[in-house]
Amino acid sequence: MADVSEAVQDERLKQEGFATKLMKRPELGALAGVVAVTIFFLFTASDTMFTLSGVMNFMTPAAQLGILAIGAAMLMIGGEFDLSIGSMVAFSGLIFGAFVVTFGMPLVIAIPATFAIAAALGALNGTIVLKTGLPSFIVTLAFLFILRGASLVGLKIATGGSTQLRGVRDAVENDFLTPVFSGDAFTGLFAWLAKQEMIDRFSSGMPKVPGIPVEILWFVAFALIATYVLLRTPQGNWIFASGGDENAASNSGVPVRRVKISLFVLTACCATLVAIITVIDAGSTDARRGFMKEFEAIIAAVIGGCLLTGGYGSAIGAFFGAIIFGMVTIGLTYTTIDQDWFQVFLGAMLLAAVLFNNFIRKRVTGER
Amino acid sequence: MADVSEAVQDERLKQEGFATKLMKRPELGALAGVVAVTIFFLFTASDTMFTLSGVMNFMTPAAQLGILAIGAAMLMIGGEFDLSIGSMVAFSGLIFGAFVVTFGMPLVIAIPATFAIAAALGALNGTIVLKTGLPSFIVTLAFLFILRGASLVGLKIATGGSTQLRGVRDAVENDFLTPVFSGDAFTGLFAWLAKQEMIDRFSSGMPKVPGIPVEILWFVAFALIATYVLLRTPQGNWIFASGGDENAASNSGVPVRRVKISLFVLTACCATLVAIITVIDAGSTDARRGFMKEFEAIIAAVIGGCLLTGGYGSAIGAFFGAIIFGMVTIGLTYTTIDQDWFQVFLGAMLLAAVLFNNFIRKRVTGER
Amino acid sequence: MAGDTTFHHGAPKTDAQPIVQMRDIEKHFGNIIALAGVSFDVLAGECHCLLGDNGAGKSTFIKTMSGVHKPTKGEIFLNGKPMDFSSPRDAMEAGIATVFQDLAMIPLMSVTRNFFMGREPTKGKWLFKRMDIDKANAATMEAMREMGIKLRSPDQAVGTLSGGERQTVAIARAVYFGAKVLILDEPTSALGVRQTSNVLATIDRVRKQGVGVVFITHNVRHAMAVGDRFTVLNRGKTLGTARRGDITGNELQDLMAGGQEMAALEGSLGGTV
Amino acid sequence: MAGDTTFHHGAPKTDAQPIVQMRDIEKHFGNIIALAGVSFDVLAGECHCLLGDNGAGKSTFIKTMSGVHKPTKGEIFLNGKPMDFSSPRDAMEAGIATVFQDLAMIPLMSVTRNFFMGREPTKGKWLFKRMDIDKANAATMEAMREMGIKLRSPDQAVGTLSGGERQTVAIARAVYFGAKVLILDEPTSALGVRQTSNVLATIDRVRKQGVGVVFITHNVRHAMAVGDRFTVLNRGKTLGTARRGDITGNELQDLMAGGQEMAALEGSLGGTV
Amino acid sequence: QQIIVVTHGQANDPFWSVVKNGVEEAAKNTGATVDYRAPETFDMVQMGQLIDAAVNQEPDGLVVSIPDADALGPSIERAVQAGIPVISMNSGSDVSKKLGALLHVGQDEFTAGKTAGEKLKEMGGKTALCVNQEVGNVSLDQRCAGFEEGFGGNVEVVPTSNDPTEVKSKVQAALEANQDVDTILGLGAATVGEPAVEAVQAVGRGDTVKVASFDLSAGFLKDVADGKAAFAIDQQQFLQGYLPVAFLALNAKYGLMPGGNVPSGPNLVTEDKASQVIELSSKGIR
Ligand SMILES: Nc1ncnc2c1ncn2[C@@H]1O[C@H](COP(=O)(O)OP(=O)(O)OP(=O)(O)O)[C@@H](O)[C@H]1O
Ligand SMILES: Nc1ncnc2c1ncn2[C@@H]1O[C@H](COP(=O)(O)OP(=O)(O)OP(=O)(O)O)[C@@H](O)[C@H]1O
Ligand SMILES: [Mg+2]
Ligand SMILES: [Mg+2]
Repeated sequence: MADVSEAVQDERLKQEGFATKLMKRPELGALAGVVAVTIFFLFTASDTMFTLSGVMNFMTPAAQLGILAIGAAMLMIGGEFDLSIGSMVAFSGLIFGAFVVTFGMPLVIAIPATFAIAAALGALNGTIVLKTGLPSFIVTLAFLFILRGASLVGLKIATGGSTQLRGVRDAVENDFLTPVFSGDAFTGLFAWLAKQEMIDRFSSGMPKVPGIPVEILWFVAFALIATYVLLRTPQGNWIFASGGDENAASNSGVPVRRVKISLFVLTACCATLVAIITVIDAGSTDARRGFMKEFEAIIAAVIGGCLLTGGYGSAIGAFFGAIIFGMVTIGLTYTTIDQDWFQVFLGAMLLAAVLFNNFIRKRVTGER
Repeated sequence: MADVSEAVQDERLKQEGFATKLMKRPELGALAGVVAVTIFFLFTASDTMFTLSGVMNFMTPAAQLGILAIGAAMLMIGGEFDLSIGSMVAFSGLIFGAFVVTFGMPLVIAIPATFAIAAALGALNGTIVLKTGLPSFIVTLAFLFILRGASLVGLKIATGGSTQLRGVRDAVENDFLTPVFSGDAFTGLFAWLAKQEMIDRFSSGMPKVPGIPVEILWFVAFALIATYVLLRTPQGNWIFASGGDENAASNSGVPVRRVKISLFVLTACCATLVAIITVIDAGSTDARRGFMKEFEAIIAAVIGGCLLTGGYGSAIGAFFGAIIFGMVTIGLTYTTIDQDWFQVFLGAMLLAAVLFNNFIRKRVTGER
Repeated sequence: MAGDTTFHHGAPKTDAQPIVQMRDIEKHFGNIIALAGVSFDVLAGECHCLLGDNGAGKSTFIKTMSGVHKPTKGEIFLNGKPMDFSSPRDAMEAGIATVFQDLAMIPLMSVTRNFFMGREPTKGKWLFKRMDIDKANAATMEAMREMGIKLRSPDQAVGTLSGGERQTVAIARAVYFGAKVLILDEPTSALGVRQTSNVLATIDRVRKQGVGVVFITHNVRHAMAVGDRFTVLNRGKTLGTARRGDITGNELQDLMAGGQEMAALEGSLGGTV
Repeated sequence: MAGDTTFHHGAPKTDAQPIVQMRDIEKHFGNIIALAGVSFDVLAGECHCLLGDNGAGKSTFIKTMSGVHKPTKGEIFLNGKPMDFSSPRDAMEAGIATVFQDLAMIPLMSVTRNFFMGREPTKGKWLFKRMDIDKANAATMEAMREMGIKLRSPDQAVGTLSGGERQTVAIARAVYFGAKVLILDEPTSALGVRQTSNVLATIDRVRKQGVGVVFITHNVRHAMAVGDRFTVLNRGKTLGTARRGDITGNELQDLMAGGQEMAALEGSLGGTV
Repeated sequence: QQIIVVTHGQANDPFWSVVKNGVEEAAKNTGATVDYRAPETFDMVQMGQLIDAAVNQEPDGLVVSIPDADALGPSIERAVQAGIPVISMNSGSDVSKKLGALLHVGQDEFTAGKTAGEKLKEMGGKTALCVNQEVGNVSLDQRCAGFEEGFGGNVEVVPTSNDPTEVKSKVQAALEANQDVDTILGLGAATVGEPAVEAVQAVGRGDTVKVASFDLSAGFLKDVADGKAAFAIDQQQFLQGYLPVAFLALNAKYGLMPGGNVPSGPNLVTEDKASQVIELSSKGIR
């Protein structure tokens, strides 16, 4: 430790403010984007957007996307892509729905079984990538199509012809695990707060926001765990190393194959978690679930500062990236902008958020 | 030259067959995939797939995709992405349609004007990427949304509320430039061949194939020119260098910025060419045109051997990649496979084609 | 070939069993033959120098030894037992530490993270087992200072280090973790005067601790300073092995130049290499 | 600081006007100060050696000279006129050729394509202006052979070359295109005996042709062999400039080690560096 | 006999999967070999190519939907010229005859939208949202346009994706942002209708906001039956798949063909009828 403090006194170092130090972390750069977007909406959107219920409203899709985005970010840091995430959401949803509805399994069996199947598929993805040396882009792209198609076929088999499998909510209603994966947490607290008139409530006296949707808790918890793993564990170091330079990492003794396969398994499991949450929440699953989510997850990760080339990025960045993306897509509905212009604004705001983040970071760190 | 032949006699070189030398070229690796896919369809598809009309039928979409894919491949070799290609197809289509239908311009003005606007947008993309140092993925993603949204808005303005602009065919019917961008070439030859019963014809006596669709000619010509530029000109060398290592290239005196901006302009122009061809051919344009084409173009380029990290790939590879993709998507409809299974087969065949290509290359070049 | 007669083929059959023995290693890359049958061994406590012209195959050879390449032909014995490393990690676990010529560093990662990459120190138990960052930082700074480099901060990205600083990190890392065999591929090429003498001193020190060192260099003086045996490669083949004392610096220099006559130099430059 | 007294500050005010003159160059990276005011010049026909410990700032300094970095402070004069390079291409066009320490090569590209990168020879006119591949291949093989490397084929990817082969390509390239100033950042670090003497001979040759050479090295003998003046950097500052003959190799060596005492070495190693 | 069906709706689209089920049932009943094909997205250029591919196989009958007469016209005319009997379905009733199709089975999207609009206006709506899950898909855009015309009041189009969570959040946002909204029309029951009902419940405006949706899904029908939603607009798209195939099969066998177009909808499913159709809907028949 003596060395460190000594080094700080090195005459070849300029003094560096606390803000500078903070902003240098890729984790926190993306925060600037969130702030920028928030300020924009504070001026342009209806006031209801930043009420408690408004915040929950945009945080719910952000959380679902964010769980995928953090998985995608970790995989990207590890130097690979998974384009099959979105299809995996549909496929896991089908598997889970079939387990619960068609076979009537209790959640305590259905959930681990679904995760196991997803993990096996993730491992298959990873194994093909590593064994053949093909780019993961192309391998997982194949799985994008295969899993999407399999979901359709499976749904038709499970339902006898429809593309929507229903009845999940009824099937799991009384399961003790249901509250972990769906609905709202802290409902008691919120009801109490509403009684004290500390939060908005309906005329019936019910709180407008019954609680915190569980996906938000999952999202936050996962972001914290992922950050901890990336920054504080040997495994995190291996992920950065594998993505930074596969050869160098392998030559230094990092078990690159194991790391990468684990990451593919992780993204598959993230997709499954989202699938389970959304399927229970919606009570049904259909063949289009998760459509284009792989894309959005990668977008959120890149907004959050991940490099497409691997080896650089952060889970917290993806966390904020997902929030930016969620805020912009939902937030524009709160404004009076003609919705024909929706995509124009979506694009412009994403660009503006990232530019702002970049500008702040450059100013603060004095990069040329 | 003496050196080269001397080097070949070096005792540290094994003799190498002609096939090996050929297969080492990334250009030709993708050919193996085409062969594999052809063999598959020879066994499974209706015989009509490989008749003249069948071939023209799958080559037409392949050609349209291929023009985009070659542009995307060159940009990828140069180390950047353009996710706005697909939206650019819609946007250019709108601009072109509006010029022709709403303003009644002749093609000789409308086409250059459309290209000019597209080129300006491409240059804008490139300038933002280079000025800000943001990843091109995120910048062009913003343009994906912006241009898609602008097409919608523009269409509504141009048509007074509809998202479909019609009447292009009537407007350009008598323009002398129309045959360059639409319809079939060599129609006279084909009619004559049909008369001689050398090619299939309908019972009415018309040749089943009236000619070679012009997009196929554009596609082939563009592939040849792109290959020539990449392999035989200084500019091609600069593209590889810029994508291989931007710093090293710039330090060696390659005008990296100019190269990259030109490539962005090129992809925008490719999108515009496809837009003009399809708009004249279809006689209409709508807000969904080119949807997901950026993605398919990148897929075709990657199937053709381009690296996502830049600096490696070929135009001919993208050429074959587009043919593989076109053959598989259209070819599956010639089989008796149920449409529900379409995506499963699409994914599996893409994977199989790439795996086969990879396997052959490894066998031939003896990589470990 | 002036060297052929003066170069005494070293007699390796001595008392000690070699730690690593390589027999008739060949390595082809596609149609390129990089190694055409090379035999080599390292004893405990010796520094065996591997010398040769550029492109002779030295790096390729030590890469087969450290598990990066699988040899196309040939056998590797570790303590007399045949070995078949499937990854550098295997070799590392078997006690072979390597400083590669390209250093095997991740430019985007910090010095500390590179230093401990693959072998991170941990603290805590079970779920709370985590990297001991403070310890790692301190150990890195200390190891670097021992080599004569005073880092500004252990958080600096390796990509922003100077060439010599980077090379020092790689050497310090290999030495830090200890091993039975230490392979150094041109470790001093980018190093300053002070750092170079530190590295040579380090080689001498670990050799005395019983570690077998394989030392690749183009600098005859460095080789003569620490080498016990000298093997010269030329165009993928070995020209033979000599023991210290059996060969002079000048003879060695001629052999290293590929057994060819030295390029004639203007008077002022003679003998400076 | 043993060196301070014995190190004669070179008197640069001579007859010739310097080709490149740099005044009080500073360069900061974020909060890291890499150069804290360095002045330097190169005359036509001289070899000016830039020496110093690892991390002293040598590479950073020559990068400001060759247009890679913009200096944070300070001025650059080319033939007496102030210059402000905005890219390496500008510097190149002004006649400054550089061999960077990291070589500036694209691993995936062939040797020839790397060799001519940015300055491809063409044949044909107008639309048919194309790369003259045969000529480029022949020129590459020839230039490499002159440096003592016999390539197998000009099509081999640079990424598969050995370290020394790669470095030779970079040097041959810089020399091939000619320039008024040639900057070499540790050009001989990975080179074999024969290649090194070729490079030193090349420096000598181009110097005699009136080119100003900036030569960075850690090897005192190489510096003494070809250098006319010697400037030593230490921790981002210059320790001064000496002319050939005003300073001995040993004095220089001490200065290069950062003006500190040499690390004490075991007897057998003394004086080998 | 071989009959080929080319539509603009993907096999995994809830609406079109019902069409496809109709096609399959007709195939089973008539014994014809039937292929169902569609582009992977709403892509008129590719759809034209698929029709060309079908014509190349010279089937005994061709069924097409015509969302863009300009783009598909030449391909359909080529089929007619090649002597293939063509029946159009779903969209394109206005151009069907002109292009040479024998007849049209289906319902015009614009008219259906208009019908829905009129009905909702009748129910007292003044300010409406038209929730479009695929902006730019002309047939969906036409539903909104027809709705606007029939409804007469203030209509805002809300563009969304296929993701139920996002749809729910967006509808909720739109409801919060504009307290005047009293009517919501979804363009797909499963993707938009169900989440829209949830959003209305979540903001506690179930009693003031009327929700209607195109097409059927079991979930949405249940909402209709429970009174949470007003009605669903049913095109009976099963017929759009079944009838043309049956007609063409009979045509090939006996040369029979009805004399005019067959309107398959619109058919409003309201509270009283909803519970009967739930079962069929969850089997992919309605
Ligand atoms: N992956 C590869 N593919 C093809 N050729 C290769 C590959 N790796 C090395 N070679 C060739 O094998 C030969 C030996 O290379 P190697 O790196 O072992 O040389 P070296 O003795 O370490 O040289 P140096 O002293 O310059 O580092 C070289 O000629 C090189 O071009
Ligand atoms: N981009 C950068 N960002 C931060 N620090 C840098 C950067 N580039 C160089 N440095 C620091 O500046 C100092 C000088 O580096 P430089 O590469 O110029 O040293 P050098 O004299 O060439 O050393 P060597 O002999 O080892 O090559 C080093 O301490 C290095 O860590
Ligand atoms: Mg080497
Ligand atoms: Mg340096």
